[in-house]
Amino acid sequence: MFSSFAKAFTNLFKTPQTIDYPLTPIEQEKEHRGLIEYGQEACIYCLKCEKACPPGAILFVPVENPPENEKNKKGLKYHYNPYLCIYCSECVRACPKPDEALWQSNKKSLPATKEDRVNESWFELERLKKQTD
Amino acid sequence: MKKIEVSLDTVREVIEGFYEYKKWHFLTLNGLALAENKMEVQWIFSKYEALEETVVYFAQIAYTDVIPSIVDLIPSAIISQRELVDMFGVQVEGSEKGLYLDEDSLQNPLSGCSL
Amino acid sequence: MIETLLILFAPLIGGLMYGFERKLRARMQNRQGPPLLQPFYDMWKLIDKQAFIVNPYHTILGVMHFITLWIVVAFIILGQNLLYVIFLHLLSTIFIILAGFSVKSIYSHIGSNRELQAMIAYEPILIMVAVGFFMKHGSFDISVIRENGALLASLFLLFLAFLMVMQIKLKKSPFDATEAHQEIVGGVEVEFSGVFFEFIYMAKWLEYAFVYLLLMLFAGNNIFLGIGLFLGVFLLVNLVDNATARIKMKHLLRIVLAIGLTLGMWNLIGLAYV
Amino acid sequence: MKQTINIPLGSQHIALLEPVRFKFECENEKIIGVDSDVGFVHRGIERACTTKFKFDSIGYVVARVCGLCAITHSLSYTVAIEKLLGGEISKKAKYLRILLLELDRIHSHMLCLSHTCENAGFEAMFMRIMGDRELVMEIQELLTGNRVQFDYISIGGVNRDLNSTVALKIKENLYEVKQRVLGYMDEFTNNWSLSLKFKGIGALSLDDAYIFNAIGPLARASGLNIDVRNEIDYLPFDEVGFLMQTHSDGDINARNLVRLNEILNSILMCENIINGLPEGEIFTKIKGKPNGEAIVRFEAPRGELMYYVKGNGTAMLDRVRIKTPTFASIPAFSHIFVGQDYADAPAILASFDPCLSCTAK
Repeated sequence: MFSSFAKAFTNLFKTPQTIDYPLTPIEQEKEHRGLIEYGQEACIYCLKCEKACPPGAILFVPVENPPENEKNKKGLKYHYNPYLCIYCSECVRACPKPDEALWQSNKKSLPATKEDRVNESWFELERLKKQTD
Repeated sequence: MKKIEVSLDTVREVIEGFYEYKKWHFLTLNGLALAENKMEVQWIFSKYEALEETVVYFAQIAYTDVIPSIVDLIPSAIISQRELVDMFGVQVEGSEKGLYLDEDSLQNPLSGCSL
Repeated sequence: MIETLLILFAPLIGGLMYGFERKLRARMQNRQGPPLLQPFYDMWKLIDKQAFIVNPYHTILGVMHFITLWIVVAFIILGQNLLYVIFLHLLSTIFIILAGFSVKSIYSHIGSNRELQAMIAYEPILIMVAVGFFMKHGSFDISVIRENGALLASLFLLFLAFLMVMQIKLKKSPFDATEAHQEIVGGVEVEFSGVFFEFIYMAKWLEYAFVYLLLMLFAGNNIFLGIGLFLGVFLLVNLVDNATARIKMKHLLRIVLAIGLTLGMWNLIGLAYV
Repeated sequence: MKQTINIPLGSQHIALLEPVRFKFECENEKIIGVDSDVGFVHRGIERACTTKFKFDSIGYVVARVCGLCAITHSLSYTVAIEKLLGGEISKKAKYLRILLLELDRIHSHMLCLSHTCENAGFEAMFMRIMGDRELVMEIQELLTGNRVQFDYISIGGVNRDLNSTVALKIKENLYEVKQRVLGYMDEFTNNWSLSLKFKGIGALSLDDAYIFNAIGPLARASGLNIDVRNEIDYLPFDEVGFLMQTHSDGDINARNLVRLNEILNSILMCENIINGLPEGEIFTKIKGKPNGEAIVRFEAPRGELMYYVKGNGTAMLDRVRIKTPTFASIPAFSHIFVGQDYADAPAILASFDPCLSCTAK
């Protein structure tokens, strides 16, 4: 009891452990597992990441006008849903060209707002994917 | 893991003869949906302070069968029995429905036949 | 004039004290804590909430609790009879207890029960404090007490007993079983909502004013001793709050009655014969 | 006239931020009967594991059963699959798995201790332990990349290697945690008000612990020698210095002391692992599709966790059965409450360290 008493008193003269959060930003660890980032130029469209992703947060869906990449034969486009992603980095481990085509950053995803339309537009992509399979 | 087959009529006697409460630890009651409207019920035990000694008693039953209760032998079995009732929709003596699932949720989610 | 202003702003002063205390407590726990004016922001937010009346008696009794407490504080500031003050304060507590019993919530009932038991524990000590002042000055008038010298030394045992009462009245560990938000979710105040909860919230601030004003009486006309006493006890109350867990009602009754009454009795006997 | 009152605790209650309801039948404040309901948020994870996901991603699915013992869930599942596939993982991966398992146990026990203090009305101690818990969370983030959902285990090994700077940081922080834990030990044994709240309250006798199949710290506090770390052979716990911690009183205080001693033992194990980490690969590729059935048990912070996995030679599994510790202890919980004061109920409940997100899986 007396040690707590003394501790409470000495804590008065220490800097608090908590920070003024929105004003003082949190330091992000370098190795923090954050958002997945994609380099279109290096991608060989093997679709290994899509198969490896447990929640299905990466989808390759055909587009009308195929992007300028000669390896992309079927006209696929990479889509990534950061709100579905669990940041497990299975995709990066599955990728044959990690660090160039697919890598993990330490950025955190921002909270989704209504404008992001994460649900409806994503469901649309999932439907499209099902049709092409 | 040692698997021993029992029938529903004898399971109570077998467990009564086998279970010593200071020697065996009752793990749980497990259900497993099989083909042709059948399911397997498993009573899983492990031995205290022994390396990897698990004993499984199992019985293959139809969904309409009534599973005898072992709550009077092992009081803590009640919670697994009620889970089995909720998840598979089988009947276990003295165990009611409704501890895990609400009335308006999907019923018997793990049973192979009702969906 | 000053007295009128003090009376008018008594709840606000109590609120500031409460805000400062939250800050102090946070620092004792190594946290930043809320801003100083957080209690007033809370009040502002509560205005927006829907005020739900469980039953009219409950609400009226809650408001009465607040008004009576304000009158109690006014009486102390005006220097009225100390005994009247203590009994009027008792009345205000009874209002909130009745309010607690008037609804169906079981938490509210248990809270009222505990409030009653706590009253049994601390009320005799408050009366003994008043008797102690009477034996020294021959009068219960607070104005008389304020005009004479400090009685901290001669009423020291009663002062110690009074410290225990403070812990109960301010709802601080170890004697905060009446509120006990992990057990009974705040006890008597659980069914108040919206603007009516504001009265209960302000009553809490007034309770601060009441308790610390009574404490200052021990310093008599010595202002510096009064301020020192206030600051020291303020710190002590919070340090004890940060060093103890909440004890149960039966332990509270036993400890406060056994130790508090004994200390008070010895002090009174001492005053009578020495 | 009605002689008893019914006091509900939950399904939403300040003392327990999880959806469980206990209904106490009380005489004054003495509890004479308990009724519990746990099925508020059934999430159907067992079914999802056999219908929605392939076996190689289920490790990440079951990690979401519980935030506090996520590592134990994914580890149990992964070991079960490794058993079915017949692969052997490297010794270094095994050591790293134990390292994270024990770090997880440290922070989970600290959370439980702080919660017990808070429910006993000791807010300062709650803040103190929670603040110190950050030391462990920090090294967990350094090691795995995340504070809570580690996603560290994969079939065949672990996902990240331990480099020397992280190892040094872990040792530093664990040394600090050890000093703090010794400080709590003093507080829990010597604080007068905590002894009123904890000593002799919520006791479970050894015989009852056997009868109700109590597990985890709850059973060990009653003197029952059950610790799955002692009963399994797939991870080398005996090599890294595991010692079973028991107590004989069975009350809240005993549970707290068992947890504190386990934290100290876990710190020792972590230090041993870092000092004697073998060389080798952290990942071995294991190929195939699971076939057959396996039972795997692990000691989660709350007690024994059991996984039953049955595969049929395809990518989809036949059955994943998760037996979580809290689920198995509910009969023991209900038994302990009878005869106690309602005023003690929140503290008793917190001392069980219930995890309802495990129960409603």
